Amino acid sequence: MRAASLVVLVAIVLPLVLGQFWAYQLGLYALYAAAAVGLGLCWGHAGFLPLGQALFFGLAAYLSGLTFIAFANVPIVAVLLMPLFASVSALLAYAIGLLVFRRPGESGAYFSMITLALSLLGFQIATSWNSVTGGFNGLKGIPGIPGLDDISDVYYVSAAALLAVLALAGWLFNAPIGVLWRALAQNERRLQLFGFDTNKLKSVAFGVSGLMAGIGGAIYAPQQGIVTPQVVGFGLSADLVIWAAVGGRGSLLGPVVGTLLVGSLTAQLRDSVPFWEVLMAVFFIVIVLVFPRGVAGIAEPLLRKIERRKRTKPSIAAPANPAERSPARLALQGVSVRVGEVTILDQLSVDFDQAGIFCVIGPNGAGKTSMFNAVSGELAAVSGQIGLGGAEVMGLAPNRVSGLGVARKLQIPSVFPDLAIADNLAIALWSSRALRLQLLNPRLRRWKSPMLDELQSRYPFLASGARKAAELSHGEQQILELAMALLTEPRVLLLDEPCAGLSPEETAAVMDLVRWAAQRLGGAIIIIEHDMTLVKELAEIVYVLHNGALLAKGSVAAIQADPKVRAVYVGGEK
Amino acid sequence: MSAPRLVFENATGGYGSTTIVRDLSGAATSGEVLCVLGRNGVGKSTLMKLLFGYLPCLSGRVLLDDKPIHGLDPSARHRLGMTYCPQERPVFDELPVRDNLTLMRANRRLAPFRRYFDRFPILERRLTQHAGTLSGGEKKILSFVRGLAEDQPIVLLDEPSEGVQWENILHMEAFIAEKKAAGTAFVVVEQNLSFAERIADRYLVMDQGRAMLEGTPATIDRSQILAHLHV
Amino acid sequence: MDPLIVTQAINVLYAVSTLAVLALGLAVIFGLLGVLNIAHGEFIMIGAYCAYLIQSWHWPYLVAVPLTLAICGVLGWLVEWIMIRPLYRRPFDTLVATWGLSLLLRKGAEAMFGLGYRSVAIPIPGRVDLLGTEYPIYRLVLIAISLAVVAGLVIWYGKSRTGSRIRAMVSNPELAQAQGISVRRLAAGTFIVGTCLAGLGGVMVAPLVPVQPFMGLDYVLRAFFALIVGGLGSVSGLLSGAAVIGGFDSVISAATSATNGYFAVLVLAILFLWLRPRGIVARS
Amino acid sequence: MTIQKQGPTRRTLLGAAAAGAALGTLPGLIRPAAAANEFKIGLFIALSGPASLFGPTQKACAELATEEINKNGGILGRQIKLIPTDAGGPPAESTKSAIRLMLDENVDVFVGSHDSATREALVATIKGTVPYIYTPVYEGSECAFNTYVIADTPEQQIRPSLTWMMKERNAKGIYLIGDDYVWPRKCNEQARQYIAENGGKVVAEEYVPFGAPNKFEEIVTRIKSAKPDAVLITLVGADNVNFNRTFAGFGLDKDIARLSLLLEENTLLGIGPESSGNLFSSMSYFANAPSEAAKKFKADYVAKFGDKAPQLGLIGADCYGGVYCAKALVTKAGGTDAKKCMAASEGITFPTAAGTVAMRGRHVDKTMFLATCKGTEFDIIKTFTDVKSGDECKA
Repeated sequence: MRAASLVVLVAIVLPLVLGQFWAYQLGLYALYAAAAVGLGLCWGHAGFLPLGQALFFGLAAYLSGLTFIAFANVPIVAVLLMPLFASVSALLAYAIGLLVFRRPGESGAYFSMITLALSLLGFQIATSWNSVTGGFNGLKGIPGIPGLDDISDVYYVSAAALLAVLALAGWLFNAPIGVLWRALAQNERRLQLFGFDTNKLKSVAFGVSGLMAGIGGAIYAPQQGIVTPQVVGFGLSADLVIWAAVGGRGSLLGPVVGTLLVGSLTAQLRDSVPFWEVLMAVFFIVIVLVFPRGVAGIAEPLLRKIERRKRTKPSIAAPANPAERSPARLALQGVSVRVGEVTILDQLSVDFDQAGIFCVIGPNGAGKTSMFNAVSGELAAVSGQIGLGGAEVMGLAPNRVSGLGVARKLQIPSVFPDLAIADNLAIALWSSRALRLQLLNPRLRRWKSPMLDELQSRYPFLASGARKAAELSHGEQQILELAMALLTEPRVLLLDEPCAGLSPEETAAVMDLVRWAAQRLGGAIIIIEHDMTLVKELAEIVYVLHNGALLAKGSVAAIQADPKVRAVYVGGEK
Repeated sequence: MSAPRLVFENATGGYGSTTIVRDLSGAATSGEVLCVLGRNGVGKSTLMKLLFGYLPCLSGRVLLDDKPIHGLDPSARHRLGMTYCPQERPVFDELPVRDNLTLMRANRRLAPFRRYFDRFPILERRLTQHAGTLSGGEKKILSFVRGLAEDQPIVLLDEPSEGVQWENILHMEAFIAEKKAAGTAFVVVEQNLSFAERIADRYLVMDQGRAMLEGTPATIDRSQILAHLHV
Repeated sequence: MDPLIVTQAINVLYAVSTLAVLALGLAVIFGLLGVLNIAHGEFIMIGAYCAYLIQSWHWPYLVAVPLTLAICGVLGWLVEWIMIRPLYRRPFDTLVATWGLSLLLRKGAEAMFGLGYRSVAIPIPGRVDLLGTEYPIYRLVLIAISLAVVAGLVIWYGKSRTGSRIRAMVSNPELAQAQGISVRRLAAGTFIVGTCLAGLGGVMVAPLVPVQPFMGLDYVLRAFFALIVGGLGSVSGLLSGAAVIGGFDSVISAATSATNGYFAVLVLAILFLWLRPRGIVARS
Repeated sequence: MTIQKQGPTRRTLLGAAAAGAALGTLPGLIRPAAAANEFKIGLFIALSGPASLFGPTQKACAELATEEINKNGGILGRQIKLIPTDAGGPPAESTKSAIRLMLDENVDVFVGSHDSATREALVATIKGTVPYIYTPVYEGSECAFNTYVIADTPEQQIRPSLTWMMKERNAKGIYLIGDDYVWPRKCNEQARQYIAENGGKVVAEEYVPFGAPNKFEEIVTRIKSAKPDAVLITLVGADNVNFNRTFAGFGLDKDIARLSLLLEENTLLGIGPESSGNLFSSMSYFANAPSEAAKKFKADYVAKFGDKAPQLGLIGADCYGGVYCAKALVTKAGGTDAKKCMAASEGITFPTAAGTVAMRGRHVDKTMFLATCKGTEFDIIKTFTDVKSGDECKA
């Protein structure tokens, strides 16, 4: 709060201190900065880099310009329509996001190249379509916003717009959706396994960035009085990237700082220093090499001090799990999975027909983890059925499967390292309980559930909210991920070597957490485990997989007696 | 020169924050095979990766001929006379069998491999095929031949027999014996006890990343080992 | 046969082959190292200026080749060492860094030669009769050389020891290290090969275009699209990408207008990136 | 939005006060108030971007004019101070600079040599509060308040030269090729009219995307099969060089004449001697124009900047005329008051690099040259005197 009011104060005083020209210059950069903030949102938070952000800035600028010209004698109409122009940009961005992100094999670089190509396309259209855009010379004679007869007035409009954008961004970053954006940048798979549609999340992020660029563009037109193709083109797009990178894409104010810094540096050097571009280039390279988190990254420690002053607000009880959560039986019927020529699962039929703890063992390449992947929807099976309770799970996307009540713990501890422990846990709570729109409500970050209380009382470190998950020891991370899986209160829980690399003490802790979970959930807990001592202690029934099929099933004793199993494990003269 | 020795003392390490093997000690001496045994997932391969420098030793040391080599990267250790045949992805799938063998040889002649082809004719038949098309066992053989043909004093084999037919396992045994006689030091990770028994001069039996048993075939008998291999 | 059709057909071939050779360096670096070298076009520019220098010294044109290789080689080595190596696996940051590099190289050229257009005389002037039409000899030679260079690289990559070692590094880095291949040195070598190929392309096109600091920008985009449309990492992919981008552009420009040709390139690139992100020839 | 020049608002006063207070803390940001007696000319030229190829010449020529004028007592007794400003970036950057020059420098006149997009943006920003003189070749019909154009118009560039070529060279079929933006389209619009007047016909009219990486094999092939007598080229910069090299490469230069409308010394250097056969250019100035004034101008230019001086050419030379135009205008108006200047502009005469010209309708009638290329040199083969601009802006 204090920081926010400081920013507002600075925004108000700046033009008075620096004079009219700076008021004008800052007024212009404020509009660019609005777009840069959106870029920072995509790049620094959601983890993908749009290279054609000018497209959305320029689109809104042209729409706004055309409207202001059309309603020259009733400009108020155009003014009232301005939000519309921004939202057109937002919708376009959102639509592009939906189309691109849901493509398989979509990877950061491709998305970036598509946006780049789109903005080049936009530039050519703006240049060639003389009748509408005024072509290369631009759309001229755009009347200004009525009532703003002074540079400072215009500045305050732009500044207000920027502050609004910042407020929006700050709020989103603080809301669950912001947490989810950062989470998917760190570990998209994990987030899908918690039942979130990550492609939607990305598209929303892109849409919001489009909105922010659009706000800048909509004001740009009446402020400049002319819109030329450059505002759609690659030049501005590249500048936005540079500004965000230099200022610090990850932080809220970073892109703004970058825009103002680089922008005014350029303005200062451009007329006086002959080879100013060289200075700028070196500046960028150094920033990227030495300060990957940008100028804001350098100021980080200081900023954190301000944040620290926050006192923690009381937590709120999360609603009970809406989904049907009665324990359900998981059954695989003749499931086959192939990758290329290799058959990974071969007509695998397994039935976990009761509540309790089951262990799955088998030599390397037996298909244990592949079985989990098939269940959680990450591996497409070529044949067979996977039933959960009544429902057919096979062919569903991971997030849908999770929605049906299948939780999973991965082998190498898979948490969100750069998120606070509290946020890691909160994500688990949201996964089954939060409605779409609730993700905009920051209060959800203070959710707790009875199970969370119990877990925190068992493992106090889970209560040390502000710490980052990365700061936890390996064992603690294993427990954290397990706790996250439990918080979704799943009907079926899949654990892949939960004790891998743990000290005996940590192992003991995990094991008794598993036992406790079995009591608490009353569903099936299926564990892949190599360590036979654990298997002996935990398992009611052991399943032995070999070459992608079920080799044996039974009590620990029965399995140990089974010659087939012995042969597989000792190897022999076959 | 003194007989080449690869020694590891209290080697401890793993992936990132995950510690897999703890306080393992042992040695591979010229003309001997150190056989590392244990169920899968107990950290045998991790030990090999520590020895060859893919993973850092969090504590403990690795010495080659009494010189500490931890901190050197794998290619450097290779230059110092170590050969490594990994358990997973043992060959270059995208390269023909021939290139897999001759990749690092100045002259790309196959002469050095003839004697191996005599026992593994399958390789000679597939020379022009991409290694990716080989079966798991054939890949292992290819990797094994490539490794031994490097004629280095220290050889690390990670489950060479995995998926290999028994008669070919016996051929491997023969080549290992031959090299041993010539003074090569081996560290062999195995799951197939029968094969291990045929080649081992020393055992290191692991469970949960720790050493359970150490000693020679004379001092350790099958049942003790089985106790740790069996489920 | 209608000479117009014949000429336009050769034009298509010319467009495709030159695009392929100009994108080659980019393909090598992007495909093998996963690095987007925005400054690719500037290395082409350097090659072109080398050609200009050699001609202004009245030396045989071919001397430009070793000169270019030397300069682009050293530059490539420095760049990889200073700003690429620290940024492996940070593709977006490499983007920004190499963008800065392209700016630097442009300004460097401006400082040395100024912004004025330099013209390089065509080393093999004149035209030949071909299938009932006249076609400039040098462009025909260029087609031949381009195809030769591409083919040469394919063969070198497929047959030579370094070639197979690079393939080994790409296919299984861990095993490559296990056999004593220093992945780091090989990566640096690969990057240098990429920059040298770019320079070579510059020497080839120099006689046909105005040589000036900004010329690189004209090539880098088409090259990017060509290699992404084609699919990374495989030369056959690059060729098909060049065929699609260069071919469509040329055909549509010939049939309708250059503007449509350019629009076609952009739209195609978008469609391919979207619908077939792994390219025509997807890497296995 | 208007720039408050007179009668500052309370806020600007407050700002000024605050600015004064801040001077100590922000030295770099706020320029010291200028000496009152200087006559400040904001000179918009390309210092960055591809067009900055002309920057050095533009600056040098303007400086030459300034030096001469200052030697003879300046403008209304005030010494001229040139403030070169970059107009090579996006228009918004230039308008920003314009604001700065008006607020912090209180410039008296703007002289601009840059593309039309930037001109439109500057016109929209200056809003006639300061006289604005636009100098380079353009598409015509700029009549904004308090804006004065000394540039070559399509009428001046095309009518005489094209008519001559069609008559003397008996060129009937004309092929029009240009970059796809306003200037070329305007030029071709007019060219079609003159072609019709002279009983010729337009074989084809086509454009290439402006600012895109263009190549010309396909177009040249099309031209080859269309067999025109002449090609009218409105391509600019690198596109112009590219096209002409390809054109000659395909051997069309022998039988087909080319008239290029933006072909000055630098572009010709790029096209190179082996591609410049049968190529013509029509402009109001060439470095080796035969007129006495032009010779004297060149001599003074070399005397001042030496033989290493940046290559002379129309784009740069027009800045020389631009500064003299400012002198003539302001002297006659007795100041920079907008209305007075508008009234004074009609009929003023002033020297340019090529000779003295007169302003009518805030454009100038001038002598035009038709040159053919000999290697990388222009050879003026025809001089058309007192060519009307064809643009009449009412006062």
